[in-house]
Parts: sequence; structure tokens; C-alpha cells
Amino acid sequence: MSTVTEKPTQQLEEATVRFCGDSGDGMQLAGTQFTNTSALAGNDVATFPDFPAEIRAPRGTKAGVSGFQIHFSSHDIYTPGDTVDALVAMNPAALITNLGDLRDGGILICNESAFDKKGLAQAGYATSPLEDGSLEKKFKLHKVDMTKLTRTAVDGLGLSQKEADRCRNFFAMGLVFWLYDRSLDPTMRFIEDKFGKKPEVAEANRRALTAGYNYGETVEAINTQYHVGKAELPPGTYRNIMGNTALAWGLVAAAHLSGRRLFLGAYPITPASDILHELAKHKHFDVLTFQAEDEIAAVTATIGASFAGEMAVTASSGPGIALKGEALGLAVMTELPMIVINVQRGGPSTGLPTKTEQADLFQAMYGRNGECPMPVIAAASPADCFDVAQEAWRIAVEHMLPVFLLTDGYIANGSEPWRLPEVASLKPTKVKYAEPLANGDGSNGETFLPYERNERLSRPWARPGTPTLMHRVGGLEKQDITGNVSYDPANHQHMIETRAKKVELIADNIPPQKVDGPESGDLLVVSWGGPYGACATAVHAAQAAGKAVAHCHLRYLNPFPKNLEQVLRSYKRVLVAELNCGQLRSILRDKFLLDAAGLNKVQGKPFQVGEILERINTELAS
Amino acid sequence: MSTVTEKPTQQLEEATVRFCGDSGDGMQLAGTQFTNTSALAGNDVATFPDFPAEIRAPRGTKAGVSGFQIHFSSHDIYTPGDTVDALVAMNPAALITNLGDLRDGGILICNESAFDKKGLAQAGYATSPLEDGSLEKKFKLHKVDMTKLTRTAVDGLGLSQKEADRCRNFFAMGLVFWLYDRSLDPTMRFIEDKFGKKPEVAEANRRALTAGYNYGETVEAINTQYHVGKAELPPGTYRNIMGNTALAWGLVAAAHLSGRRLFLGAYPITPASDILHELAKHKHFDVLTFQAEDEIAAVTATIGASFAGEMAVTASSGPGIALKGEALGLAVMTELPMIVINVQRGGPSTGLPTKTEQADLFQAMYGRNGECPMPVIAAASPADCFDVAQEAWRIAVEHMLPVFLLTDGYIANGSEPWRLPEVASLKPTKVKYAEPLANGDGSNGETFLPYERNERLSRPWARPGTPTLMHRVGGLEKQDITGNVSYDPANHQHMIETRAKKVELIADNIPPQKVDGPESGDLLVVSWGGPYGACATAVHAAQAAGKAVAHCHLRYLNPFPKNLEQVLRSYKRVLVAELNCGQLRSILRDKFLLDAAGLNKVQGKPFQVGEILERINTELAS
Amino acid sequence: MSVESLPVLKPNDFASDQDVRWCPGCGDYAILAQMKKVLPDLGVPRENIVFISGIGCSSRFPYYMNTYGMHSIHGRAPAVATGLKTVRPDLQVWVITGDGDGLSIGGNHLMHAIRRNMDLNIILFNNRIYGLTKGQYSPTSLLGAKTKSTPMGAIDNPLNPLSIVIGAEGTFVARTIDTNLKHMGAVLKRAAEHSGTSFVEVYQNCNVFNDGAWDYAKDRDTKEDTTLELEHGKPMIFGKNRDKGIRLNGMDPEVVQLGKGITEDDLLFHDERAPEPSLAYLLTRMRHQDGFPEPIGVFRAIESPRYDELINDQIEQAKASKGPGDLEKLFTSGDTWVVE
Amino acid sequence: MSVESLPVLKPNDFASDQDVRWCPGCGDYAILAQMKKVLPDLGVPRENIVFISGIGCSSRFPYYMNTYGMHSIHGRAPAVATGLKTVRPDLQVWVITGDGDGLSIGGNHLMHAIRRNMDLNIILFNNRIYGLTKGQYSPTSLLGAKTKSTPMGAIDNPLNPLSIVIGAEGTFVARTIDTNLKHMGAVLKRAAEHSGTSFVEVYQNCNVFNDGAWDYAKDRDTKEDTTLELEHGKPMIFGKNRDKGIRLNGMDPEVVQLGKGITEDDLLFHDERAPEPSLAYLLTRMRHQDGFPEPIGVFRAIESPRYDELINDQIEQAKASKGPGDLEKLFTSGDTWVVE
Ligand SMILES: Cc1ncc(C[n+]2csc(CCOP(=O)(O)OP(=O)(O)O)c2C)c(N)n1
Ligand SMILES: Cc1ncc(C[n+]2csc(CCOP(=O)(O)OP(=O)(O)O)c2C)c(N)n1
Ligand code: SF4
Ligand code: SF4
Ligand SMILES: [Mg+2]
Ligand SMILES: [Mg+2]
Repeated sequence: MSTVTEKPTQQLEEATVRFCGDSGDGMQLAGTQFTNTSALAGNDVATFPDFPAEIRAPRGTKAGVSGFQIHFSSHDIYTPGDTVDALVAMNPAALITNLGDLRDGGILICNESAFDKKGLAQAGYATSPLEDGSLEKKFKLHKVDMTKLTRTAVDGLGLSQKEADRCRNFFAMGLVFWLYDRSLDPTMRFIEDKFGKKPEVAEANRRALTAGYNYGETVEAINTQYHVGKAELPPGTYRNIMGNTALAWGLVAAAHLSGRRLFLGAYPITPASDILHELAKHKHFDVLTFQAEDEIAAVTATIGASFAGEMAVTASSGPGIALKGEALGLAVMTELPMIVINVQRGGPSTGLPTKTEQADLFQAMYGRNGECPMPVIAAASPADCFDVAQEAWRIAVEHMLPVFLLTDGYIANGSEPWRLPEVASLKPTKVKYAEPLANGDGSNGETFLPYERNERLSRPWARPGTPTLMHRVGGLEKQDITGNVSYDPANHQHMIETRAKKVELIADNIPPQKVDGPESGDLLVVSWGGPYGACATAVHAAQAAGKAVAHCHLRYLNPFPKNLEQVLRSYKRVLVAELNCGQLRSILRDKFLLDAAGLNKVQGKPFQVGEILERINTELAS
Repeated sequence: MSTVTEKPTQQLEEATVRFCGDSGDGMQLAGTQFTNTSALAGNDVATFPDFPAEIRAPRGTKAGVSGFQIHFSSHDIYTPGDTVDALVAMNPAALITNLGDLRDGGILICNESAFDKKGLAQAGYATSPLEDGSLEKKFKLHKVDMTKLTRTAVDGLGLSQKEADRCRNFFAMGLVFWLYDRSLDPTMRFIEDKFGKKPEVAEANRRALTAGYNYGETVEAINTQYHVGKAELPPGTYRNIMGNTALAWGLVAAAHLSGRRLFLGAYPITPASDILHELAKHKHFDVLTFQAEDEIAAVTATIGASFAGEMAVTASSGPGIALKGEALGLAVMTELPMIVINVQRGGPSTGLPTKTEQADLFQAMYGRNGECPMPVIAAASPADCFDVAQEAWRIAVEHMLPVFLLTDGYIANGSEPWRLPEVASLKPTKVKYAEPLANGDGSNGETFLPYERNERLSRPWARPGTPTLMHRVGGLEKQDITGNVSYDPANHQHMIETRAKKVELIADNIPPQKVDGPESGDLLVVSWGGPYGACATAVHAAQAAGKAVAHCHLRYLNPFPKNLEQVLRSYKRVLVAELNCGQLRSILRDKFLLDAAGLNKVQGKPFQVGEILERINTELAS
Repeated sequence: MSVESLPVLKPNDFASDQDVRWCPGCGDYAILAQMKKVLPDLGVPRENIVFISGIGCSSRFPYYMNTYGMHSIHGRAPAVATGLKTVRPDLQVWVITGDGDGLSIGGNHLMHAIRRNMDLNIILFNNRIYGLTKGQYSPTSLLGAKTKSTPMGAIDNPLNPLSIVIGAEGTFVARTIDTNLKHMGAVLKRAAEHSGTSFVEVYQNCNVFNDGAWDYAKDRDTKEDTTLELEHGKPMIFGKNRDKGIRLNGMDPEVVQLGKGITEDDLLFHDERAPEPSLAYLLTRMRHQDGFPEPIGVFRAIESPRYDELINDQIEQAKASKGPGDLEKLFTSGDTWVVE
Repeated sequence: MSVESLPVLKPNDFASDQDVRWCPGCGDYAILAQMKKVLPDLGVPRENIVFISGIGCSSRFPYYMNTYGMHSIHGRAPAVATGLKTVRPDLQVWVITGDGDGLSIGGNHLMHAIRRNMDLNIILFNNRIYGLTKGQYSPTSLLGAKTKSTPMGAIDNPLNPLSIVIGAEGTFVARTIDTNLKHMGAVLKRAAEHSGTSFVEVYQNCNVFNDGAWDYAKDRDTKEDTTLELEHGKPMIFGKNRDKGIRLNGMDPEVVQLGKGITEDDLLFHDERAPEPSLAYLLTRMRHQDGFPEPIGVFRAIESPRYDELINDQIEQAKASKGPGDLEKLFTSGDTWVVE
């Protein structure tokens, strides 16, 4: 659809929109549609869906509010935005919990019909904020009776009132689409795909969408349309992708390119479950998803699949990873390649299941009995998950060990445009199994040595079914080279050192640490995982303001890149920003005796750019 | 029995004896009897039992060798001794695996009859070391045909040959008892207690014991008797006690003095099982031991018992603790008092189940999802377990949280004399439950606030059954004060900080760190747990040699005593000695940015005094 | 407060101050309401009641009860309850669990709780789906079930909760349905009154992720043909016209039409007190297929020693034989010596 | 190597180079010996066989077999085997476990392995004790058992391994005895040949910590009266003089004397292929008490779909309907846009 509007269009560099309403109001869908449409329009985008607790709260309550924020821009962006330019609130509870993030002068669209007595009471409003004039003072308020308008739009299709009301989110979308000069086409296609089998529902949604759009076009109160132009992205084909999807696809690609089956052992847990859901769709890639009875079965089945010679992965979140600790010791002892994914969420214990946090780094590093080192890598953004998944597999195979891969709820559920890689440009990880012995099986004196090591100290991967390589592994200390059980004190010391050294040697097989900014200066901001985008944006801003600040984002957390110490020591101060109480900072202090400062936050929320920028400025001022 | 011997008696300050033989040879019993007798004779003693792997190896093999070392002395001692003065080897496998620890010129007693072709072959001897003259050169060798002598001694009692041979260890004991001028009385009493119901077995053991003793007295080749005089111990009544027993008794005492039932939730695992076995014997103390279906059930039942208002404890070793990680998060979140005991063993994974190690400190500190701090304390020696158990309970109750208590296989199975405390001198930990509300249950507006805090930030313990205090706890983030589920970002931050602060505040409630030695100087040796004795002995030796060295042994690992940093900074160098790859050292480096050096060993064995002394000397020389 | 003055409680006295947060229409509401109705009748003061749950929609239950309670971790509620009841046999302990919580991650704790036969009341809300995590299949989901984690259909044979419980020799085993309020109330009451572990499976509708799973057993028109209400000592008759019965043919149950020469006496009579669990087991095998009805009500109810009683008996025995614990005695037991 | 040239293997070809380390006299030796005897007959090359175990004396088993193997962690062997068999249905997978490993810590994995019915052969060495940790009671220890952890006697009702497995609807369920070599060999062979999860309980003597636990069923003088050898399609006859039988009285089995008007035809006939597991369940309830014999042999053996086959079928179906995986296609699925 292309409309010619009579109203003036204002060009913007970027904008941030948030849809919020009850969990039942379809805000996630609205957000996703707006995101895709903006991406298709050529913007750079970043999103932040914010769910309520896993369980549905009673309709209209604050606990039930669900939000979806989209930041879209004509230049590179890395975060979903600190504040919001336009807020759509479907009910009073959504308004009261989200209003604080709307910038002064921002656009506020409220679904007027939801501001009835009951709705206001549930939100804790004594009087209606739509009526007392308070909102108009600060914002461009638009009261829209979406319920009535939607019902009118779908009239005659034979829908029940409940069904009609379910189309309200399409009305809201249509209105915002008009406001930001977006095409309805992608959403129309989506409606056809999704509701094609229920023609009256499809038609109702189409009508509601169009009605919303036309409302914007028509109603006088809304007097400006905005337009955010295309971003200059590197040429290529793009799609919008969520972190968990990118992770799943990265795993699929790695397995496919290695010519291996992909086994996922998983037990559902928020926010990791979508990896299981996504992989379950790709059986034609020889992907076998096993929903285990618990996390322990998930990880031990993964160990079994790795022993079997296939690509094996387990994925969970903090509490589930806690249950895997004992089995990961077995994985370390048997020196089998596999990937252990932790999509981190708010802890401790059950904590805040739907919120983001980075407080499981210690667990990944130290959460096992005995000296039990594992490599740890972390994804920086939704699209980065695709690359990191493949990198985890490369390290696992080339070094024959289990690899921890950390993401978090923010990355997992957030999305960004992803430039599709050329399949031919992806680097396959070659799997080399041990070869059968010429005179094997002891009869001619030649025996298979399952713990013989190469220059990386990695041992052979002997696939069951290969004649002459029959061997046994297990969790008791192994004699080096032969792999037999050994209680020998010197061997134990040797093996403890070997397993540690094996992890250290990965440092020879990863790129050196880069920084974004000057190679030395007043301040280095260090980050890992989800805060990447906020830190990058803040550091860019500080640099633009002429500050000698650089950004060092770590993908490799164990081992660190070889040049990391030198990088850290090139700045007067080091600030480690993480969504925990300073776990990476502790590790850096221990390793390098470096007096790094910490910017820490544990609120179940990502960093805001402003928070980081402010801290950069205080660090520089002090 | 008191005998007058014709042979000369040499007075010694101290001596170290080791019995070794096949697992079936009763060496642990021999060692225990010798220990008790020496303790009763007024010596200070320290022991080191060294078991083979859990499962019995074939008779006569090296894998099946079991040993028990006793160090006894007329002065204070802290370790079982680095080298051995007298070694009893019941077979060739025992000889070959233990000979290396016998000092030059030491006494070597071998059971000649076991050195037959089969026995020699199993040990890997081409020729008999008893025949080739090699042993006589370095040691005082006594070849004794114990099998024959024992059989003769018990002849006529109607025992089968197998039964007769089972008395050999008593013969060996008798001989060593003579050698070190020990009374047979305690062992005679033991025989009566243990075998009283089988009179012919009791008589056989008595005869074998006496025969061994008389053999020493009579045989010319053994020409000197040794005597180690009484140690000057503080006055009091003493007994010899093993670490696991002392721990169990400490728990019993704590519960009894608090007037609470004691609940132990445990699943058997080496080397922690004896805590379960010991506590199961004390039901008349209102001790309820629950052998759970697994470690997860053990710890969650413990949480249930704590919620119920009783003293609750769970005990395991590394792999079992790994399984408890998730539940400990719940314990932290619910802020309930309980004790989590880890009797550490060789890791990672199943590792070396019967060997000692200290590599689970990181697991205790960090092995959970989210920011999940727990206090950690560790016992220094077998008898110290008694005190530490009570201290753990005191901290748990006074601060309302789960407390980690670390010991290790070395402490758990080792033994030392323990001066019985006056019961009246033991300090009871007072349990104060929340009181029912006067106008409770909301009807009069007064409601119970389960997360209201006192000056220690600890919350009330409301015992089910108390009217008006009905409340719910759980693993989701709690609103402070009310304890309701809360997803509020600021509250989450506040609670994360509160839980951390709560642990930190324990530092106000523990004694300041002391050092043994000068208050400042060239070197501070830092230790925790089992290495206490070896470090103390080595530091004393260095001090005696005029070195400015002190010893700082930590009982409190989280939080540290408030003065620790100042203590550490009072020495030019700090050396942290631990049986792992440097876990405490890492924590100290992180906390204090202190360049502490590490003396580390992971061989499944305790430190030798010599190893530490040598390192002290290199540190001072460099 | 003396016993006489105990106030008579009403269902609402058992409501906590927390908003109930299940999806509108969820079957959990009915179970909650029924529980609040049953508890006042049992005469146990609120402060002596504890609800322990794991994680799942169902496991939010304790928050809504004005009793002591713990919303523990996934699958572990039976174990938490075991520790609690061991040290405090005076409390009435309920365990609330789901088909995932109780049979997937928590299956082993359930099985061991059952064999120990402590006096716990375990209520499993079976909605054949993972509700809280938004729609993956559960161990009770049917073969072929298309869910988020099984887009091509589930391929593991579902567990039958009652078969498992009978396999572990449960002493009180029952089934009821969320919408059958009277029946549910009666079953919950009997579960509470049973001495030993009571296990109750409740057919519960998750209208969001697995709507209609139990419609056949709930629908007015069909339920009398698809379910069989077990009554102790009574012949097994069902059907809208109460004209169908269950007869035993060797070891195989069969559905027969009453009349035409078949009388009630030919039918299988329910015996919930049969010492051996074989009949109860056979009843758990009857599923709504091939014309069979699914039994609801009490499958089994026998008396058997309880772990919580036995362990406390051992304590008393030990005290009787050794005298109450005395630290002085403990310390000086065995060999001691005196240094002066 | 072509199939024809496959060498004929001998038991000793299945011995690894590791010393066997059980206590002299342990029942585990006989099981090991019998396994080595059975495997050559199955014609599966050694390299296609995998033994997975947990932790326990019994779980050292894989070290002694010259096949692929893993001595995993306590209780998890069925789960390890599940991952292995899912991706590699071509391998023959054995799971070796103990009464503690398989029924205490590992009970849930066992139950779920059974319900999935993958083609695994699970052998549970039941010695009614924890051997490796030196003598604590296990879930199969009898009530009153005095062990290191139960000095006043065990108070939890033991689990009956076969009842549990039937509760989870095991498709192949059998029992044999360590000293009954021929019987054990036959049972192991049938277990291997069964398509689906085979579960075999072996009565195994731990002569160090629980000596004589099964003497009644092993003793030459008594074993014919205390055990009943099940044979498909045959009447249930036992006793030294083969003059006693099992008859069904309603749902209750009873021991009858043959002759005196009672003929074989009156007896219960064994039907291992009965689709419903109720008979098999009833047989698991027969314990050596009140004159009853304990059944040994195959209780149940039915065909049922296997998880390992079904999951791989879904893979093939997906390939057939979507074509084999194509990354290009994957990346471009859904909405994309081009930046030039
Ligand atoms: C250790 C752990 N693993 C996984 C989860 C995620 N989780 C929460 S509830 C649940 C399943 C709930 O299913 P069910 O027990 O059937 O309860 P329902 O929601 O259907 O009532 C899962 C997998 C968790 N909270 N903890
Ligand atoms: C996580 C964990 N918990 C506990 C143990 C200790 N453990 C090893 S084997 C075993 C029980 C063995 O009993 P069973 O399975 O019956 O085997 P058996 O030795 O009798 O053959 C236990 C408790 C362990 N190794 N790992
Ligand atoms: S998801 Fe299902 S089970 Fe959970 S509250 Fe909603 S309707 Fe009930
Ligand atoms: S302890 Fe028992 S089960 Fe273990 S090897 Fe010895 S006899 Fe066998
Ligand atoms: Mg459910
Ligand atoms: Mg056993």
C-alpha cells in the first residue's frame, strides 16, 4: 500500500517506539511486525521485548503488562534505545508502568476505552490521567478509542466481541505504521500466512490494520508524520533475527558444514526454550532434538551423543546449568567435544525467569567440583549468536573438550538485522575421527591409545563402530595416553595440569583482542555479552565528545586472548561494565592484579546508554 | 600387661610407624589400635589412613594396598609425619608401594611368607627383595614368617586356615607394640568388646597379639626397644578422635545445646558417608538421619527441615555437592539456616574418591547460578571439626542463612587426641523463633513480615505451627520485608545487595585473624583446611631456624576476618599453600590485589612438612 | 488458645492476600477453590498446614493459601516435604505438583515419597502440557501430540501417573477432575484423612496451551460413558443409563451390557482395600478407548507403616534403651585417658 | 571387511586388558563371564557394541569388556545411552546398573528410558545393598535391614524393580540369578534380541556387605520351591517334584497342589506377549513368602514403537517433505531485504 498523505512529514535520524499492554493484547506481535517492517524499509533496528513473569497475570494488572520496544534508525545502532519517542499504551496498567521511559515531548497513544473504572483501579490510578490534564503537559497525548474503532471496522464479519477485540493490536499497529510512514505490505503478507486458514479472522485483522492507518491519516489531532530513512548498511541480503534463532541456526550451520548430525539434549526453561523449539523445526538437517526428563538427563545424553561421534549440544539457563555441574565434570574428564549453552536470566535460584542478567559467569568458570577448567565464550548481540555458535563448535572439536557458550535473555529475545552470509564463505570445522589401527586390537601388539595427545594436547575422537578402537572412558582419573583408570599421584598432578594447559592453549587458536577506539588513553571500557551494544554506543558518544576512551568487548572469557593484559595496561583506567556484581572484574583482578573498576547493575534489565556514558564521564573527571 | 624386657630401651622424642598390606589384611584396624594405645600412653598422635580405591582390588595387587600411618610424640605434633621410622609390610605389593617413605636406617618388618612367587609377581618383583640383600643395606630388615607363627599361635582353637590367617594383623600389632613399648591392654579390651560373642575368634586374636609381642621380646635379631614418653598436653580427659566423628559430635552437641532436633539429609558418598553412619547411631539425641534417594533430595529435604524450624544439615563430597547447587540457591533465597558439609576428595568428576584434595573452594564460593553468596568456613584438623560444626550452626542461626563447611578426606579419616570439653563450657546457640502476633493474621491490620530484618539483616524464623505467622517462601525474587514475589527492578538490586551484605556482616561476628609467629616479617604462610598441621610444623621449624616467618591459618573463608588484609600486608611475601591449583590464592588476589605466591599440589595426598619448609626457604632466599 | 475456642474457619480464611495469577479459565482455579472449601472441614488449624510445591503454573498454588508454604524448585517438592514431615510429624503437609514437575524432573522423588509412605498429600495437576514454560509436551502428553517442542508429534509413550504410583505401591491412589467439584472435594478430603502418602491425579485443563485435553471426561454428554466412578464394595457400573459394567475375563477387563443375562453380580466389584495392588493396577490401565471408561475416585486405600512414624518411633526406642542424649556420656564413651 | 569374513569370536575376545577388580566371590564375576559367553552368539562385531554404566561395583563392568564403553556418573547411564542410541541407532547399547545406581539416584532416568522404549539392554545387578560405598542400605533392601546407615533397621518399604518397570510399561521385563548360568545366558540373549528397551534384574550376591541375600533362590535344596521359571504359553508349575502350581482366584494368585482334582489346565498360563501388562504386574508381586515362589525368566516381551526408530523416521520424513537441509534456503526463509 502506498498512500499519499496531506500531512507534513518530518525526517528523523532515528526513533524509538514502544508498544505496551496486557499480555493478552498481542504487543509482542505488534512489536515484531513493526520491527520487520522497519528492517524491510532499510533501517537499522534493535529491539527489546519485555515479558511479564512466565505465568499470565490477571488481565489489566500491572503484573500482566507486556512490552516491546523498537529502535530504528538511518545509521548504525546497537541498542533498543534508552528512552522512547512514541509510546502506545493499551491500558492504564501499561501506561503507569511504562510512562517513565517516554521522553518529554514524546508521543503518547492511549487506548481510551480501557481507561474505565476497573482498569484505572487495577493500575492504582485514583482518577483517569487521560482526564486530569497531567499528561498533555509533558507529552503529545492522543486518546484513541481503539476498542470501539476496531469493533466498527470488523463489523459484519460475524466475529464475537471477544474475537473482534483481539484485532485491536492491528489497529494500534496501523496507526503507528502511519505515524512512521511504514508500509502495510509485510504485515498484510503476515496476516495471510498466519490466518489464511481462517478467512474471517484474516479479513478482520486486515481491516483493523487499515482502519488504524486511516485513522492516523484522517484525524486532525495527529498532525505530523515522521520518516526515518534507510541506513547505510553493507550491501547484501538482510533479515531480522532474534538471538535464540541465530544461535540455533549457527548450530545447524556448524553441524551441516561438519557433515555431522546435530543432537540437542535440552529441558525447557525460560529463556532458553526457544533454542529447542527452533531446532525441532529443522529435522531435515539431521537435527535430533531430545526433550529430556530433566537437565541432568539432557547433559548426560549430550555426552552420550558426543561419545557416539556426533555434534552434541545442551542448552539451558542458570538453574538448569546448576544441575549439569556434576556431568560437566564427566565431560571434562572424558575430553569429548560438545557445547553447553547458558541463556542467562535473573538469579539466584528461580530468581527473575523472564529477565536478563549476566551473573552466571562464575558458575561457568568455577561451578564444578575439583579443578575442572572449561573454555567460556559469549555472544555480543542477537546476530553474533550465529557466529559464536560456530566458533564454539570449532574450539570444541579442535581442542576436544566441552565449551561453555553464554548468552542472556536480552540477546536471546532481542533482534537485529542480520546480513545473510554466503554459505560458501562459512568455514566448516573439519571432524577427524581416529583411524582404525592397521594391526589393531592388541593381537599384533598395536593398541589404541585414547588419551594420546597432539600438539594441542587434544586426544583422538574414536567413533564407536570403528574396528580396533574399542576403548572405555569414564569419570575416574585417567592415566595419560592409555586412558586407563589411574590412582597414581604424579599422574593425577600431570592430568590436572594437562587439562588446564589444554584450555590455555586455545589462546593460540583465537584472534587477538581488538579495541574500538584509540590504542591507549584515559579509559578502557570492558564488556562481555549483552552490554556490548550499550557500551559501544556510549563509548562512541564519548569519543565524539573528544574523550580518550576505547571499548574492549570480550568474546573469549576463558582463556583470554593472549594480548589482553597488554591491552588493559594501555589505559589509565579500566571500567568493567556487566549486569552482575562484578564477576569478570574479579577474574581480571585475580589474573592481572589490575585495579579495574566496575559498573554493575542487577535489575533484570539491560544497561542504558546513558548510564554508561555518565559513568565514563565520572571516571574521566575523577 | 606389663613386661620387663631384657633388651635395651632407647628413648625417642617421636616416631612414625606405618602398617601396610592388602585391603583384606586389617591394616586400618592395626593402625587404629596402635593409635589409641599410643594416645592412652600419653603421646600426642596424628594419623593418616590411606585406602585404596573404593572397590576391592584382587588380593596381593598394588591396587589393593591399604596403609595406616601413625605419628606419635612426646611433644605437640600436627601431622602424621613425612617419612616413616618403622614400616610393617604384609606383602610384596605393600612393600614396593610404601618403601619409598621409609627413612634410611628405618625398621622394616616384612611378612616373609607372603613373598612367594605369586606375591612377588603381582608386585612386579623379578626376584625377592628379601633375598637379594638390597634391603639390608639401607634398612633394619626383619623377615618374619607371620603366617606360620600366627597359625601356630592359634592352633588348637578349631579355626579354619583362613580364619587363622585373619589374625595375622594382631601378630603384627603385637610385634610393633613390643617394639615401641606399648601396653597390650587397650587392644585386649577391644578384642573382648568386638569379638566377645565369638569366643574362639577372640581367643585367637589375643593369642596372635601376645605371640607377636613375645616374638619381639624373644627374637635376638630385634635388639632394641624404643620408648616415646608422654607429651605435655594441657590437663584434661582425652580421647582419640577422627574428623568425621568429631564433626558428627559437634553437630549433635550444637543441636542438643540449642534444644533442637538434628536432621541430616544425606546420600552416601566417600569420604562423607561416615558422618551419616555416625549420626545414625545417636537417635537418642533426637537425631534424625535421612538417607535420601540422591543428593538433590538430601539437600531439599534439609531445606524442608529447616523451614520446619529444626537444625538441618546436609553432607556430601564434591560430585554430590555439584548436584546440590540449584537447591542451595533456594536456601539462599529463602534465607533459612542450615549447614552444607563438603568432605572434599580428589576431583574433577568422580576423580580419586578415596584421596584428599581441596579443590572445591571455588565450587563453595561460586558454584551456583546468579549472585548467590554463602558463608564458607573450614576445619583445620580432625578435632577442630567438633568446634567448626558448632561454629557453622552459630553463624547459620545468628545470620539466618545456609553455611558451607569444608573439610577433606585427610581430616575426615585422620585422627588426633581430643581433649574432652566440659559440657558446661560449650556455648549454646540460642534459637529464637518469631513470636505470634498479638493481633495477627491481618484481621487487625497486623501482618507477619517474613523478610523484615534486624541489625544483622537477618530475617525472622517462623516455625510452622505458630498461629498468625503463616507465610510463603520460595525461589522467585522476594520483595524485601513482605517476602512477596517481586519483579521490581530496584527491589531486585536491593535484595542482591542485601544478601551480599548479610554475608559480609558476619565479619563483625567472628574473631579477628591471628597469626602464629611474628606480626610482621619476611614471609607469611597462609593455609586453610587440612594443610594446617604441615604448615604449622614447617613454619615452626623455619622459626626455630631463625627465619622471620609466620603462619596464618584461615578458618573463615567467606567473609574473611576484617583484619585479614592488614595481616597479609604486614609481610614482605605471602605464600598460600593449598591442595589445589591456587583457589584461595585467586580469591586473595582478587580481593586485595595482593601478589601472593602459591604452593600447590594435586596428587591426592596431603602436604609433607618438608615440601613446605623447602618452599619457605626458597621464598626467603629469592 | 484452647481447643474449644478454635474458631470455625471459612473457605475464605484460607485465602492469602496475594492476587491469583493464572490465565482466566484455567482449571487451577477450581482446584484452589475446592481446596479452600475442604480444609475448614478437616479441623486442622491453618498454622498447622503446610503447602509445598515445585515449579509450574500449578506450583504457584501455595502463594494463594493462607497457610505455611514453600514454592520450592522444579521437581523437588516431595523431597522438601519429606524433610519437613520427618522432623515435624505434627504438621499436615500437602504437595502440589504438575505433570512435568512431578513426573518429568521430579519423577524419582515422587516414586521414593510413595514408597516411604509418609503422611503427605500429593496432588498432581495433570494438564498434559508444560504450562508455565508455554507449551512443550509433558510426560503425560499423548503420542503424536504437536507442541512447541514436538512440531512433528511426540514420540515417547506417555507415563500413566497412577500406574507409576501403583508400581511403587502407593497406599492411597485416586483420580478426580477439575470441573467435577463435588467429586474433587470428596477425594481431597479422603486424601487428607488417609494416614500415609495420598496421591491424587487431577485432570486439569490448560485452556491456553492444551485446551480440551479432558473434554471427553468432562463433557456433560459423554462423561458418564467415558468415566467410571469407583466405589468401594460396589460393582463397576457406568454409562448414562447405568447399564454398562466391567467384567473380568481372566486377567482382562471387558465392557459388558447389563441385562441380557448379565447381572451386577457378574461384574467386577471394587475393592480399594485389597492388600495386593494388582486390581488397582489393572484399573489404572483402563483408558478411554475401545469403549472403556476411565475410572475416577479412589483406586486404592490401604493402611501401611509410615516412614515419619517409624523414624520417630526409632528415636523413642533409642531414648528408652539408651536414655535421652547426654553429651558427657557421648564424649567419654570408648577409650579415654587423663592428663594431669 | 566383508560380512562373510567376520571372524568367529570367543568369549575371551570380549575381555579387555584390565584386571577385574571385584571382591573374590562377588556375584558380578558370573555375570561378566556369562555376558562374554553370550555376545559371540549374537554376531555383532565388538566395535558395534557399547556398554554404559553409572557408578557402583557393578558399574565397573564396562572396563572389563573389549567393546566401546563409558563408566559415567552415578545414576545417569540410561540417559547417556539415550543420547548415544538416538544419534547412532546402528549400535548395540547395553546399560549396566545397580540397585542404588538404577533405582535410587537414577530411578527417574530408568523410568523414562523404559517409557521411551529405545533399543537398549538394561541389566540391573540387584544385591540389595550399596557395595561400592561399603554397605549402606539400598532401595531394594528389606524392611528392617541393619546396615551402616540403618543401625536400627531400614524403615522404607523396598522398591520392587520389576513392578516399577511394569508401572512404566516396560516392553521386555525379565529376572535371572547370578549363579544360574544357563538361565542367565538365555535371558541375556533374549534381552539383546528384543527390539525395544529390555530390562533384566539379576539377583546378585554381594558376599562382603550383604552375603546370602538371595540364598533362598539359589540354594540347591530350596530353589525349586522358591522360584518359578516362567515359560511363555506354559502353565505355572514349580517345586522340586513339579507338583505345585499357581492358580488365579479372581485377581489373586494362589499356590495349589497338583493332583487331587487340580490339573495343569486349572493353572495360570504364562503369556509374556499379553498386550496389557496386568498379568506381568501381578507376577512381579509374587515374592518368596506364604509359600509363593518368585518368578524368574521373561515376564513380558511385546513389540512396541521405539523412540530411536521414531525420531529417525521423523528425520527421514522431514527430509522427504522438505528436501535435505539447505543452508541457503534456511537463511532466506521468511522476510528478507536487499541492501545494495
Ligand atoms: C531446574 C529447572 N528446569 C526447568 C525449569 C522451567 N520450568 C518451569 S515449570 C516447568 C514445567 C511445568 O510443567 P508442569 O509441571 O506440568 O506444570 P504446569 O505449568 O503445566 O502447571 C519447567 C520446565 C525450571 N524452573 N527449573
Ligand atoms: C553423585 C554421587 N553420589 C554418590 C556417589 C557414591 N556412590 C558410588 S556407588 C554408590 C551406590 C552403589 O550402589 P549400587 O548401585 O547398588 O551398586 P553396587 O556397588 O551395589 O554394585 C554410591 C552411593 C557417587 N559416586 N556419586
Ligand atoms: S498456561 Fe495453562 S496451566 Fe498455566 S495458568 Fe494458563 S491455562 Fe493454567
Ligand atoms: S563390595 Fe560386594 S558387590 Fe562390591 S565387589 Fe565386593 S562383593 Fe561385589
Ligand atoms: Mg502441566
Ligand atoms: Mg547394589
